Amino acid sequence: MRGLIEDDYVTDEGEFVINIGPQHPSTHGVLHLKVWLDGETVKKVQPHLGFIHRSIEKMSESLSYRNFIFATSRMDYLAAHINNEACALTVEKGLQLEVPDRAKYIRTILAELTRLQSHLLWWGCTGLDLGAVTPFFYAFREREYIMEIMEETCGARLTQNFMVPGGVMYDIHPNFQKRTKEVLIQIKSKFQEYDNIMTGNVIFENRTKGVGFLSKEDAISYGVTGPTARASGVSCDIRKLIPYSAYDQVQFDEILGTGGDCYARYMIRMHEMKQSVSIIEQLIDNIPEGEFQAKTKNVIKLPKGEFYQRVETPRGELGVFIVSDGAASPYRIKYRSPGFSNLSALPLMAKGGKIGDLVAIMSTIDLVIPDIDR
Amino acid sequence: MSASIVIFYILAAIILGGGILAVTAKKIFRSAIYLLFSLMGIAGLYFYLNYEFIAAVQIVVYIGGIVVLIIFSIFLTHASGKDMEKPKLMSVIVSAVAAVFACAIVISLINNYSFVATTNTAIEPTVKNIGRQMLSTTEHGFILPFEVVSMLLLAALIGSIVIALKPKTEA
Amino acid sequence: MFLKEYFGTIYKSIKSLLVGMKVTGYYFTHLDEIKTEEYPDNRATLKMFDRFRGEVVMPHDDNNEHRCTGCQACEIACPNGTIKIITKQEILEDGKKKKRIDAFVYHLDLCTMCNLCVVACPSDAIVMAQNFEHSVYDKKQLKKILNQPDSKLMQGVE
Amino acid sequence: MKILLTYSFSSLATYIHNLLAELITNSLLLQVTEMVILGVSLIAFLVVLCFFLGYMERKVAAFMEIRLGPNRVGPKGSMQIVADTLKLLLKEGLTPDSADKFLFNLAPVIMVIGSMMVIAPIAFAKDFQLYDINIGVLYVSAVSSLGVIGILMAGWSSNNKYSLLGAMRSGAQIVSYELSVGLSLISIVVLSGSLSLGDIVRSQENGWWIIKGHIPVIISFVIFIIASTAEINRAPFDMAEAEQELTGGFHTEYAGMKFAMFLLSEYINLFVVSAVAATLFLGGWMPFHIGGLDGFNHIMDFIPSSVWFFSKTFLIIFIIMQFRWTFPRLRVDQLLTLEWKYLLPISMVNVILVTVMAIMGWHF
Repeated sequence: MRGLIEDDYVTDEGEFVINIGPQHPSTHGVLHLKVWLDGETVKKVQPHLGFIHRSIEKMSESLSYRNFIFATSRMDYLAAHINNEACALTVEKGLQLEVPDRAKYIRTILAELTRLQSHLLWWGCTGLDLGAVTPFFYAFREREYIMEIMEETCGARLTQNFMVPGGVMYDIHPNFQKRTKEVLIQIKSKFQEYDNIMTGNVIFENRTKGVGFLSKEDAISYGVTGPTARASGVSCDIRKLIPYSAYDQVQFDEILGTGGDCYARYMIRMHEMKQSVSIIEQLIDNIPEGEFQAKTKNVIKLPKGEFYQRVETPRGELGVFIVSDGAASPYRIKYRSPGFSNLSALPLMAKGGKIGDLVAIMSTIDLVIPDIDR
Repeated sequence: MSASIVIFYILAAIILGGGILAVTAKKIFRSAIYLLFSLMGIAGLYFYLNYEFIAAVQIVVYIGGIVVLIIFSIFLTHASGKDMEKPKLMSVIVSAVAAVFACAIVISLINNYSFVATTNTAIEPTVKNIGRQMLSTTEHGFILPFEVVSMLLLAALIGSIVIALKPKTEA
Repeated sequence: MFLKEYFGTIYKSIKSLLVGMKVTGYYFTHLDEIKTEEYPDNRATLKMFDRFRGEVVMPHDDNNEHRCTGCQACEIACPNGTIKIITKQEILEDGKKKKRIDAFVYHLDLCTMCNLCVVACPSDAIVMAQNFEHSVYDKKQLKKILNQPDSKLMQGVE
Repeated sequence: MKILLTYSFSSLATYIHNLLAELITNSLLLQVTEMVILGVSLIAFLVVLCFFLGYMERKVAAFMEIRLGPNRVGPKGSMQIVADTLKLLLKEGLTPDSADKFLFNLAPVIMVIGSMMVIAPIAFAKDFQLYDINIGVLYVSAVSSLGVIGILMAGWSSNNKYSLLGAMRSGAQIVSYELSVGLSLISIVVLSGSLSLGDIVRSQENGWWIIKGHIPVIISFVIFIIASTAEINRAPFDMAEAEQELTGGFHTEYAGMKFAMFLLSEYINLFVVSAVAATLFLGGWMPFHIGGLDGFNHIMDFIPSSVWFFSKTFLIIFIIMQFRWTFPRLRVDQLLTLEWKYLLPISMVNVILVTVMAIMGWHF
């Protein structure tokens, strides 16, 4: 390891090494990229991780199956609800617990709302990274409505922790359906505005089209998932492939792109937002009556064995792997976070581009650093 | 002592001081900046003489063009931050001799020139007159030097491109 | 045609830029679209949602009675060790010894508002309050004792 | 000393001059005093102007971003920028240990001086011009190229890789965009037949050039706005700064007073560019006149000329601000593509068109 690091600083004539991060406006957190430059051209990128490692996996091993869920809210804080859902689903898988339909529907609606707000934030940040400040505020306006729904029903805006093994913590708030429908109308009316200010903009197109190409083969071999992989034409939507919660009840398309560049990744997410809106629309009026939580024992103990559950977060595939030795807390937990694999393809994509391209690529693979470091 | 003389001496000090510092500076980037001051002073001198057009051209060509070009080439040579190497003794001697020789020529020229006021009315240094004079083919026209200078600049341009071309990597 | 393509690009580019400027221009001229909340000024009208999780509190009734039996279920449920319950032995009127809480210590600085203690509580002794203005000058002030001085266990709660 | 005496202030200047002439008999002392008064009042004007521009930029940005903007310090937040400036002035002016200290401290001064010098030939109102130099347009384009030296100096002397990259970028950018700016200025020079800004304003007595000059002048106006936005390093062309890429570009290492000077020069540049555009294309202080309609023209004359000048200038400032708060930033190579592939060829053809138009007298 030591030798490796020393080698990094050996540079050829004319090479220029700059450290982007850990404190940098466009790394969205404490990511450190070491960039070898030839003038403005990026020759090599090396991400250095670990600045925000909190050992959530190890921490979870000392927590009960009911409690370890809360820690995952801090992993990918923009999709806290989906992370929680993944954990709850894994525990339910271990317990072979049947979740009531009402809970499934609530989970799915909230998950799609989470996806919507995450994509909205990503859209704003992409604008910010490319130098357009204003879209950020437009995105936050719509995101704020979704956060209010979350706050009203779950009790928190970002780290909801609304999930318990067997269902959801509370029933939905009486205003939930009405408010959600209003927000959907509001958001749908703004998609055109987003296109006007960003998607169609000639500078934006030039900044993203043909930038940061990732081929289908590379996407698969680097384990890239989520919109980043779908932009390269890899079908990997867990909601479609292995439906969980109420995703088998709804009609939606898996958006696949072919470009593999930043623009394709951007368009995938823009379309996914519309798909999320349509999923919520299909579910919101049909939430079945009944229990919102299945009965569980006071102390949950998983049977001996290994359990794995995958879900689709806004950034890609999140896997939760639990090894149980039959005790009240997991023996080993491993999270397969989407950001880590997606980041691993960054050096490949950024090679040969300019510094501006590096920033565009980073923002279109939608990095959330706590998700990478955990 | 009138204001105009004060200003002349200030300008002269800037020009000469900038020139001397440009030669003696240890770092090449600083040299370029001192050269810039010297050229600025010359532009100021032109303003002082009411040759506004020449002054503006001085700024455009020398400061906006030449100095920026020099700074760029300094950046590209990668050694801009280091102290320059001491010149060899031989080249010091040669350049000292050249400088003394040039100085002597200038001084002798000034001494031998009888500054007689001309009886002809001076041409107003307006843009129109300068342009006319520059492109005229009559006896005191400057069309030939003008063209020669542009040929020179063209040659310099091509030369710099040739120098800037990356040498082919030998496989 | 090269020229056609060239001018077509220019036309499309300028059009897309103007479309973008129309959006910002619209908001510049429609100041009623401004969404800013002027926070400290709107304190009087700012109402948080009922379920909003601000901090853990222990409600007391008029007789200074709470519902906490000191069963420590919340302490066990808390993932961060936020809650520490100190119990004491109390002799009741009938001479029986009973476990009662001496201090319900709540470390607000450790709390992540995950609501697990409230869910775990069998006697609904603690609830989430909607207060969110927690800033203090000294970290020690974040350590709170939730049961009021001289408070008693409510009758009928066991 | 023709330089300093050619400014043709209105009665106020004459009054001050007479007053001083009575008090001070020594001509040298008189000139020095006048120079000092002129300099101090100009600097005071520019600082107040920059306060206003800073406030305007914040409010424009806020309103476009559905925010309120500064609203705490002073009425409607108008004193916020003063408070910020005070903060910057009181902050420690850090100089990095490995920086070239002399050049590091000199760079912001060069920037401010460079941008202040361009103010000289601009006519703020009728008979209110600091220095009606007969080559005004050339002077403006010449002196405005000084700014690049300041940026290069700042970038190099900071001894920071980000700063150096920013300096390199801005060098390439400013040098190439100067061409388009120059060519679009030339089209007006061709039409009005003079390099003096005073003459150019007077040539628009019967209509502004943007109206008189048909489409070619509109094209050169657009090119001038785009290219000069690039030349003053404002978004979407703020390659030298490029916060998301180079954190702060050439002024990454600057703090306190020296950083404030960069801001000052940025806003002065913004004002100068807009004032030049207003003077050349929109008639400067000249009221809106239509050749032949004397009654209408007379009504327009009632509006003071300074109001005309400043309203035109601030209109252009607003447009440039809107650019900044709407568009993403270009990439460094696209920036040069835009200049060499689009702006420069178009403005070259445009100059020919304008010349033909001027020779044939097709303009009004």
